[in-house]
Amino acid sequence: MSLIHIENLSVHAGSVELLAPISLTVQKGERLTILGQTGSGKSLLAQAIMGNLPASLRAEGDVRLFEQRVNAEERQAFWGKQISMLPQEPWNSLDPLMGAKQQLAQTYHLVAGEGAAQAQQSADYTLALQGLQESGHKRVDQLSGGMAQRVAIACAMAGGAPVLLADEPTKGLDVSRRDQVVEQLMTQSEQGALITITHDVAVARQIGGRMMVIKSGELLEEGNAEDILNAPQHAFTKALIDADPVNWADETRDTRYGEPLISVQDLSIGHGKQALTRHLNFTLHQGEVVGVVGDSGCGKSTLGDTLLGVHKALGGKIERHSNAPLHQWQKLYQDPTAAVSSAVSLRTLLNDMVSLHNIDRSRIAPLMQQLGLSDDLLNRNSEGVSGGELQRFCMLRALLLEPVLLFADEPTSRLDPITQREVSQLLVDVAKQNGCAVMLVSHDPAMIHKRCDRVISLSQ
Amino acid sequence: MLALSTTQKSGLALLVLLIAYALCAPLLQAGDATTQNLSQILTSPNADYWLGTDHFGRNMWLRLAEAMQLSLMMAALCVMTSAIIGVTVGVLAATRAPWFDRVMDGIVTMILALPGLVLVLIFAAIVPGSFWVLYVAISLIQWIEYFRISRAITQRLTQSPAVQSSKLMGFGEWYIFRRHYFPAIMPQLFTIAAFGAANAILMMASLGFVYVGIQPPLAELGLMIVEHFPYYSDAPWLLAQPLAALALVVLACQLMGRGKAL
Amino acid sequence: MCPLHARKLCLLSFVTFMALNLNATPTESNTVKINAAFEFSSIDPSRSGYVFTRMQVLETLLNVDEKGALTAGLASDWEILEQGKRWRLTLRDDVVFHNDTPMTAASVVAALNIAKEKPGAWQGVPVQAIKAVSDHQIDIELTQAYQPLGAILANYASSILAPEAYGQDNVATQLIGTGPFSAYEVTVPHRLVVEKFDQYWGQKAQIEYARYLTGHRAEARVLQARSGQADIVFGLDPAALPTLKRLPNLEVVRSDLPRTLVVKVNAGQAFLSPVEARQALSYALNRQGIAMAVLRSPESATAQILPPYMSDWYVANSDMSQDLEKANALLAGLGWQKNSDGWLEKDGQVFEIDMITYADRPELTTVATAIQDQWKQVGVKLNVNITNSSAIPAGHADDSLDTALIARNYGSIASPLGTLIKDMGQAKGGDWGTMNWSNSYVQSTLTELLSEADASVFTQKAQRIAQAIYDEKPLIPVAYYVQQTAVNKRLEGFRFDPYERSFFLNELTWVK
Amino acid sequence: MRQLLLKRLLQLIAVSWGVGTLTFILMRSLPGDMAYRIAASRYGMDAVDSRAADIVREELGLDQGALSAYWQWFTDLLSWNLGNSLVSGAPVSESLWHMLGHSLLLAGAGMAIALIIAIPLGLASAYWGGWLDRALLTASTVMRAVPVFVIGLLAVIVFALEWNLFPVAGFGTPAHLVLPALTLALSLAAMSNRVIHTEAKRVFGSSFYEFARMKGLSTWQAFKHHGIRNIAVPVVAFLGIQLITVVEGVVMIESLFSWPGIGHGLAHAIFARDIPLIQGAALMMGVMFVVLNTLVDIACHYLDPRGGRIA
Repeated sequence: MSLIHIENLSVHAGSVELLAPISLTVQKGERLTILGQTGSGKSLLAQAIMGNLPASLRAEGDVRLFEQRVNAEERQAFWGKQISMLPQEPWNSLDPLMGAKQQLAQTYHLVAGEGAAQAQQSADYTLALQGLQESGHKRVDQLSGGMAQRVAIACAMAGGAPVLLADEPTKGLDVSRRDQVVEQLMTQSEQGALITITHDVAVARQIGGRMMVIKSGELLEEGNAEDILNAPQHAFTKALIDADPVNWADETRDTRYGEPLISVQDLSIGHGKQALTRHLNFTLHQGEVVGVVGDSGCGKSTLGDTLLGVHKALGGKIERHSNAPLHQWQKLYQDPTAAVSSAVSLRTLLNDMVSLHNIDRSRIAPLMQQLGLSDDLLNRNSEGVSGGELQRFCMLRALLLEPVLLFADEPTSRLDPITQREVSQLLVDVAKQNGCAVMLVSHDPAMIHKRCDRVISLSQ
Repeated sequence: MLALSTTQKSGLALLVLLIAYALCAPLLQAGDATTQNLSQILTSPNADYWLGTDHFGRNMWLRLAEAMQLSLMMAALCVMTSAIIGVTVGVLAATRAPWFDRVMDGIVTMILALPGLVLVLIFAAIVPGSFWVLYVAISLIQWIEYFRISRAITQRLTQSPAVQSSKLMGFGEWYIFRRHYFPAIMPQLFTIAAFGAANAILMMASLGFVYVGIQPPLAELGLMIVEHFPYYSDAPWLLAQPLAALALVVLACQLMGRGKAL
Repeated sequence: MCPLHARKLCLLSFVTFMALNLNATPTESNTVKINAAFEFSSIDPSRSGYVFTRMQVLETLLNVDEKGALTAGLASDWEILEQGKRWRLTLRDDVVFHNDTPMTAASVVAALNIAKEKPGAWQGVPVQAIKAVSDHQIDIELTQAYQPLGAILANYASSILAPEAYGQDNVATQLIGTGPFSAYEVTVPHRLVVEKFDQYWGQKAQIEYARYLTGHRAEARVLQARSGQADIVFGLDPAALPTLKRLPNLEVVRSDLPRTLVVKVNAGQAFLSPVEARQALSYALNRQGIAMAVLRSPESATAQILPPYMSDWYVANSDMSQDLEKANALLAGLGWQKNSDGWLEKDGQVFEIDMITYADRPELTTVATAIQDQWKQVGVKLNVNITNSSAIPAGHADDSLDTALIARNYGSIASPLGTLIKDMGQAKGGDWGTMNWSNSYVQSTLTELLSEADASVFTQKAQRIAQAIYDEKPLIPVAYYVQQTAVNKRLEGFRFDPYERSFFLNELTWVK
Repeated sequence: MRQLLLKRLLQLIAVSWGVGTLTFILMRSLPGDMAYRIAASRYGMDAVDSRAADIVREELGLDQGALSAYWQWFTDLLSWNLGNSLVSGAPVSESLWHMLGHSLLLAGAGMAIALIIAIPLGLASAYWGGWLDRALLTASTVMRAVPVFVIGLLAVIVFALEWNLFPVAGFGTPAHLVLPALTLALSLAAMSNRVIHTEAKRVFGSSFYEFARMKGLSTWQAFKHHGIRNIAVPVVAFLGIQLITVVEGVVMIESLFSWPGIGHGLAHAIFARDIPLIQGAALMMGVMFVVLNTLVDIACHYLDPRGGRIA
């Protein structure tokens, strides 16, 4: 008996078709993964199935739940009890004023119909299952991304809905957290069915089951997850799979490097009195590319600020062997839109810097050409360009200052996989050519392994 | 420079219309706002008195224009002074030593302790009838609004990557203010300024109502409403004119203040 | 079911309860609601006794009729002995205080001795001693004859309270008087409720209760009258008269007062010291326009400070019409030339003067605004400054005052002589009178009139003083102060006292 | 929580001292001789003259040095004895309590009615929107464009005069409270219903509200458990900010309806130059203002455990 059966379901905004007609069937115990780039209409499909499209959009085609043909309103009766959807940002989908346990118990009580006392017990039990027993009283702002995600999933499942629809469940999570969440999704929906929507190939590989690939509203491929991942037919699917750092080709790099640039003895860094990491010892040489890894919150960014002199070190010594002026120790930021003022065009920002340090204008054109930046792009402001282009503009500004050190703080984590690969490759090559040392920070060990000469791990 | 929403544009249009009336009215009719004609009191609008005459037989067309000029001038002066003071002190409080911030916070709490109107009431009672004391009193109260907003925005921005990267690139304080702080403050500034102008006019009118504001024969909207109130049954249009003028000028300012439909 | 007679019984008790209850507490139907502009800052008669005499709680030994002649009050009659140095008053023997104790000579002497120490009416009265001659007669001995003593005894500052009414240092703390109404509820500074007093010696009141409420804002008082929330409203703003007169439920009573709107001029001030300048300013006034358009009572315009019915002090031929040519001619004669923007100027100085007035009386601000524009026609720049009434005596004391618009009451002490002496008796003039006006004849003659017994000589001297005031214009009169009162038609028998001493509540009756 | 109260207590002390000194300095510098002004309000308009002013001056010791007067005032303040009114002689604190009672009654009634008007309208316009939303927007904009005393004047003309339903001014029966409270309520509701509308729209459109529906809660359940509290937090914070408008409105409305509250008393005291009453009234208003703000802080703290209150 098919839990969900959809025929020619499409989504339209007025006359524009956002999602081409699509049909699918999910049997009991089956898992379906929908893979695609961000913004390719995947979320619209999930909302169309659930029946909670925004007012301005309308869906066509029919949806059968548990063999019953139901329109959008009728489907609301199924919510929580028969079918349940987990939204993209879990930390936004929990009530900011209520404790985690209270929200969970509430769902048991009101949706599953358990008595008040019974609901409290079920909540305690589920939280313990997730290893969150002692953070039951905490509110969303006191939970980490992973913890919030696990609470949200528990809430979604508390209603006892056999079918679970997960929309980008792992977005913004560390690698270790990501595997844990996917594991939980699979165990929770063993008897029912699981439809997962993601752009992360690793997640798709971990879930297995059947898979569909979508690009800008079009269904490209459909079939068994194993077959598609190992032998993708469509070019786009292939590019998507190759973008996963694990599949990046190993290039040979000249790992030569020059004189020592900056060395650190028994350094401890942190904010105020609370040290995040202690006893750091390393020496960075000119033109060397060093990776920095560690769990989120272990002080990766603080290390950069301390090295660049923005923060004071809590202990230990930093020694600079080069007397390059202050503006030659540069930093690349995780979110380029926050690092560039949107008040004026990029050209004005560039001219500001050129006139401040009277940089030789002839060096701009070759560098822009190498970074793949077109001239008319400079006429727009920071909000008028894509994330990748803006990051490359930041690199242009930094390199024009002939930096000796470039501290890149997760420069590509906000970009989609394909651009991620191009930008990280570009960063390393251009830095090497200009003899500039790079410290690359990332939470993705695979990417660090592929790009860096050596790795420093910040452990607790 | 500033993308104005439709509501803001309609507000601006209304304001321009009112300014035009205030400035051009004296050119269109001879005479001045204070000449009395005791044999022609309370005449309703007719050919030679376009807006009729008040209880002294004074030409309402000119008197309303003069009152409007006074209100608009007060609003403009108050907004400019309080904006300049508020933003400068706000940015300094956020960027300079913490003790400066605490001192300013103390002063602000002191002034906020008493509702603005009471403070202005006392000031106006000291030097009754002087435009400049009113202007100082109202600006003294209104700069706090600008101070708090610009300090909050600047505090948030000082930690932002944009400012940090500008500092790393060696840019100076003034550049950071011009490129980062001011563009962020600007939209909020415009909203507060618009509402500030409206409040300044309302406050001056309220003082006129309590007989503290302006001395005769100067025309002021609030005082006119009080003077014309006894005639509301036999010359309703006389009371309606200052009421409508006051409402329109305040409405225009408030519409300009509202970006999205609040 | 409750038997028939039982039901009749409870119905009867209910009705009696209602009747009893009816006059036990003030209700809408048994209370006259009065609204006026003046607060009473305390119970002490010297401070705001005028409210309590008007509400007929307190009474004085002598009263005054409409013509201003003294009549009997708590004292049945009085005689002046030893050429005015001894006043003997015979007291009524049937007067009872509100605390049911009889009024005796001793209690009257005690009250008067307290009153004469307090500022106000009793100032400057040469009192030797006040003593009880018998249990119904008292004597007031003076060091020298003082003709206005009768008027002072009729003034609210000399009202008679029971000895128990006075607290420590002789400040009254309870309102125990002798009037037809006793104090039922007093809330300083703006609410007083009085109750009918059955043992009153004179005409007993028909109204059970009367409530006095202060309404500061002139337009608020007008609204009270319009909406019927107040039965009698004093001090109506002239601007509202046309509308009030059209209302069916109330009647507007117009009454002349011995109070005049006068411009007090500082004759010592450089621009204003020459007589011609003051005369010019007087000619520049359009008194008819002000009376008709601002005061809404066309016939109240006047060029003299005292009303016609005070014949001794009224000059026969006085011209009050506006004459701009004569005014300009007089000013030009003094060397004033109009400069480019129309103001008079002489050797570099613009003819610019201030006028102080106060907002408590609604008419003053509007009349001042009218004068400002009229003097502008002749080139005089007048700055109107609306502050508190105390600024005028303060300005007089430190000579900083140029002009002031005041509403001077010449009838507060029955005969105007007492007030005239206060206003013009000294060289510097008086707080509310002339200022730095040097006319020795007026000063000396005024004090002589104090002890002038011969009526024809009194009139001849008074006329000369009145003529001097009219010619030299130390005070420029504008108009008589017309008191407009709104009276609800559910009341009958309202009479207005020109000397503002009593509301005559005991003569009021409900319209049946 | 304790830290919050401590900060407010400190503010209370600073306010009392600051307001007191400020009014003291301002009033000493008032033009016109104080003795004359007090004599005028004591002995009536016509009886005031320099002799009466001299008596007042030496009776109240008005010509003692400013500094000694200030020190004497300061010691009185510590013992919460605000001295006697120069005009009526009654102790200031006594008449102030009387006035404060009236002002709080008016402010309380005004705010209560404002909420009764604003909450249903705000929520309804957020939930259904459409023509109701547009109608409310225009009405609120017009109401905010007009000063509070004009609303009062119009209310008087319509209710008191044309329909003769309510008394025009004064106090006593509950009917007297209706018009002033209604005027204050209208001027407050004009602002608060738009704030409630915006906050309700934000909550209805937020993802946690949608997820609550997704979890299986009915519309009513979602609103009851998640809607009300999340809307209440910013609205209560706004009420704190709106207190300024409440107090200013009260001053204007009291002088229009001659309602014997603190605002009316203060305005009147300023004209009579009755310094102790002015200091008492300004002080009482400052204290009332800080206390009301503290109450709002406490309410916000319990509503929003995160403790963050919009400045």
